[in-house]
Amino acid sequence: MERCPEIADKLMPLDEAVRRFIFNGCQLAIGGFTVNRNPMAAAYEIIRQGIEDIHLVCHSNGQALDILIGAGCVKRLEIAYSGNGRFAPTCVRFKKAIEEGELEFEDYSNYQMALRFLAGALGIPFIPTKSGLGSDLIKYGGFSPEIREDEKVANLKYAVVGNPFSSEKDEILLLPALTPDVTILHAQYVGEDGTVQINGLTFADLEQAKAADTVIITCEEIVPRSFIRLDPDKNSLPSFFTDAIVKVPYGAHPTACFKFYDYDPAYLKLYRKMAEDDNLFKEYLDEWVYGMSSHEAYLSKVGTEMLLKIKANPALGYAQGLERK
Amino acid sequence: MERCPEIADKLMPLDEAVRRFIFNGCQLAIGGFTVNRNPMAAAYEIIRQGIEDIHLVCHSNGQALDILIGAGCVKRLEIAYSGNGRFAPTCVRFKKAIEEGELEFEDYSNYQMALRFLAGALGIPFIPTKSGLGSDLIKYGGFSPEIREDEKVANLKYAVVGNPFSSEKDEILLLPALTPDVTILHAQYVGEDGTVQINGLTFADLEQAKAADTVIITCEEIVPRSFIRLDPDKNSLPSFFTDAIVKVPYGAHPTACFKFYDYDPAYLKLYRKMAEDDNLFKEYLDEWVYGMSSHEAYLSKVGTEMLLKIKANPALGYAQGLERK
Amino acid sequence: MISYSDNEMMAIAAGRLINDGDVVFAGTGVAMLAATAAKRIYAPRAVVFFETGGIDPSLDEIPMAVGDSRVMSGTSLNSGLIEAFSTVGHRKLHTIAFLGAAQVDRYGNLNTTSIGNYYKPGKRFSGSGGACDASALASGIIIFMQHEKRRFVEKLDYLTSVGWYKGGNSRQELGLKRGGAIAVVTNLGVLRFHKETKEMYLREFFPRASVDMVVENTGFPIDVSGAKKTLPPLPEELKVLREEVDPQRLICQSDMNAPPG
Amino acid sequence: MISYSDNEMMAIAAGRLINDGDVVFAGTGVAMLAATAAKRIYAPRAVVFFETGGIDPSLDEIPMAVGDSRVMSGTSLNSGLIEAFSTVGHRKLHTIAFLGAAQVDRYGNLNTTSIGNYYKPGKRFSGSGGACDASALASGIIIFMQHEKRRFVEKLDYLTSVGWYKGGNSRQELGLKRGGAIAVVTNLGVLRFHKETKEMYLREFFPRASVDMVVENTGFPIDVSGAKKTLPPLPEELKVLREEVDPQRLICQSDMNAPPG
Repeated sequence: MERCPEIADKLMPLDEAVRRFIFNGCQLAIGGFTVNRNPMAAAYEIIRQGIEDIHLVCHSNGQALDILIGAGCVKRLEIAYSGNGRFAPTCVRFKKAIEEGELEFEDYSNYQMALRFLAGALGIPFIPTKSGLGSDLIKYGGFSPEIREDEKVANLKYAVVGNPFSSEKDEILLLPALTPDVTILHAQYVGEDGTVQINGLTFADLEQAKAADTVIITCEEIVPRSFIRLDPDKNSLPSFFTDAIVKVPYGAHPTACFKFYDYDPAYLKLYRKMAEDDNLFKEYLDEWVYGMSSHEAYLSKVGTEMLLKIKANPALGYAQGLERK
Repeated sequence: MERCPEIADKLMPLDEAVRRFIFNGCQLAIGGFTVNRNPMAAAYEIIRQGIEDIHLVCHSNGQALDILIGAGCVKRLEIAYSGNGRFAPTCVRFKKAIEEGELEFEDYSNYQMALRFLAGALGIPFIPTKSGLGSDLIKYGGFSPEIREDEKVANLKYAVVGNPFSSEKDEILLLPALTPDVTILHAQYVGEDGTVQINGLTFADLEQAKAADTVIITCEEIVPRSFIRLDPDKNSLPSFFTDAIVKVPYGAHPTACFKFYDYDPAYLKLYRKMAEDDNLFKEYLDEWVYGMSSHEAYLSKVGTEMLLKIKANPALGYAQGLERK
Repeated sequence: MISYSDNEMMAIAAGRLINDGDVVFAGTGVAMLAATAAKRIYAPRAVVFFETGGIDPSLDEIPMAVGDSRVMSGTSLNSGLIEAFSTVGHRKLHTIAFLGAAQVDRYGNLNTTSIGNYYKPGKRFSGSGGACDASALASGIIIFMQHEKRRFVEKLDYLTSVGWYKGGNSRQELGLKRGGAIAVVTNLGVLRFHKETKEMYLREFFPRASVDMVVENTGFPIDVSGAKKTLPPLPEELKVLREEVDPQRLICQSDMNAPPG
Repeated sequence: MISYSDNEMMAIAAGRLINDGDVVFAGTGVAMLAATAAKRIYAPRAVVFFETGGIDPSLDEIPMAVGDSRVMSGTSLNSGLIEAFSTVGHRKLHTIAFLGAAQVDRYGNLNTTSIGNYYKPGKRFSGSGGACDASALASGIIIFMQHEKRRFVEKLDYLTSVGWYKGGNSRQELGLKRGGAIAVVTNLGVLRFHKETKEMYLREFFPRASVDMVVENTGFPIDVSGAKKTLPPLPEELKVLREEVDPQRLICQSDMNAPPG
């Protein structure tokens, strides 16, 4: 780490980043989407450190969302979608937690959540949209009036207002901005100058990062300044938005990281099976999360054979011909 | 052009693109910023075709803005900034037109205009900001009530409203969206599949394009599908937003086109000098615009020597050591 | 006679509804088969894109989720959610969204949220995701369903996504200026909506199904008076589906996979 | 004694106001000299960026406009206006904007729009550009001016950009929760603002200027009671300015260039 004087105070091990920046009751946003680029290593570390009462604000964060809920770290949830594609049409621990009344939750849509992060990133208090008019997303607020007094919860789920720029009747929804305490993203590259580069789709990662007070980036590689500055049109975030940079190869496993590795279908199936049963899920957590001293130990347990199977063809970005049934 | 079946109906010569899509009285947005990537060849063609009564919506479009105003094509203007850096702290023909009362105009700021294009791109009727509170940008509307009845002009310049998500007094400006009839951008590359790639800063080009009914792209090169799809993270616009694609090398001259050529300081100085005097400006237009049958003829007149001087070093993106005093 | 799966019939029937030049917003599973098949067979100038931001990927392998890296590969452009949803709603594009649901009502409104009391539901699903947005903003939606009485209901337990709302002009009166439900494609047939009332009716039943099966499996009275039998999958349609769209047979060979619930 | 130009003195005086870690929003001309000099001399961890979207360019040659290709070269990131202005206003960053103006009043409010009647002005300038935005959203602004009576006025002809508005808490009461004018740097000295009243006062006069020159050239009464003479440019400051920041001497060698008006 001494090679990077520009980011010396931001480079740190994962356990330190979680210890310094994630706190009980924090409002947390995580990057990625369903089976892609979830900051899984960070999620595992949050569970290991026993962080509680998290207020999670999500669009479609599949795997990380589900395991954080399953491990009991989450108290409150604003969510658009909890599914993992074919591996779990509805995330299993999420589903159980809702059905058993264990979560404070409120439903939005993906665009609504993305727009709320955008509003936070732009520093504006709300943003309008037509999406949601007539739906039960508006009709049913999930949070109680007491919860709405929390400073990180908007006092209204939505406001419906007339468009002052229209001479005809034109109603529109206003969505309150989101400004998470912390956002965690998993990126492919961080430069020695602190520049973050995400390859492939960015989902709502950049809006989530810019909306947050604190940003933790886990990444596959720390790369030289000369590499990250070769084509700045491809870069995603300048250094001044990030507070912690952590090198964690395979840090998104079992979700995919475009150009580096694919999702791990066997692991996701195992997870789903164990998540279906409370006792099995405890075993799963003991075996795969609490029992692991580090992400390196976890990867050893995943095993070289699987890591090679899911290794992405860099020209395609995924593992061609991977057994996915 | 037969090599590009995917975009066969969009590829056309510049005069045809202007004839088909630019009309008297249209609301027009142009890409670029002050001395960079202004769609100058398109502006010259608009002047040659004698298009009138344009309603120009601009953030900081220096050179194209000034020549369109100078040639009498513009009737109405929404503007944040009219300057050309060191070459014209205030654009000369713009300045004269305002001082002589020849334009209907209204002032905004750069962020406000960019946000208005963003709102148009998002398909929302307005967007909030704090920028402008207390300023005369709010106090003085430029347009008369009659002009405000035009369907392309918002009925209000701004609305100041209370933030419904705040329990304290919190006033905020709402800015009306812009949805131009036509946006013209000059890009470095268009792929044979219609994908547009802009290199370097994108200013508000992408928001301007997505906000518009019709989009004309002039570009330096039409490139093979294999080239434009090599790294889709760098691309700027998919094909379905564009209506006309025109190959015009040096189509931004005398403004710069990152990685291709720099601005032309001699030309900009000549322009400024001639623009200062009404008669000289007429001569300028006759010589450099009306007198040119095409952009190729114009470039011949600029001359090989200057085109070589301003040729960008591709590693830097500009012409190193260019005489700019 | 060629054998084919329900998913294949559904993908083909839905694909036939796509017109050249449409911009198609695809989900996963059968929706993705249908979108891709449509482009390769019926509408070569259609563009397929995903809510995650991937536009026109090469789709050499079929993605298992809209967040799959396969939707980022060989694209025209990789962007994000904001760009994707503003594209769905873009006034100059004719955008068609393929969606699945746990429940649909006679006006094509959808539930992908929960069954029972919203606050403590008997069954919880994944939630809106992009469904509410696509339903509100696209030029039209095409819905994939398992044809079962508990899914075709008089009243949704939760209205996640607005189709024709309460019928007639009620969708427009909400402020949704375009869009609405074009069709529901099920394992039994294709249902459309009456022009004026916006009520669902049976337009086609699949060769292996019948009008009676549709009536029995629909939880509200349904007009079947004009229903016709669907043309079975053609050999060339199946060939494209199996050899180009889903060569690994991940979706083709099974029945409809992964409907919420 | 080393000779130096007004622009050099101004750039150095302004650069000395930048703290390490500041995120500096630079304009053109002297503002760009000051921002770049600050980073190379006083605040190596400061980041210079431009309203056009270029962040931390290498600036091997000095840009002539914020739209110059030189602000896109060797950057950390090339983005656009939306990203740049949302960065200016970002609550977690300490952002300082360098701005020029045609007129300033005692509260650091700026006019870059016009002189005379707004609708048919005696003199029209370029307009706000990003000045209104940076003044509203940044943690603070530093203003460059030619020190002339017609520019330091009792009342602006047009208030383009809000500094301390009407003084006291009036800026906060507008809803602008941070920011305000930090200093005005002129060819005569450095002016700051009183903590409570937010009225302008003379803090430093340059070695070639005097308190009297400031009073004579200011169009409103100004407190000069605590003014001290500025430390002249140090050899190492001039060396960096001339050899690293502006090796072509495009701005260093002249007096202040391109003030609006």
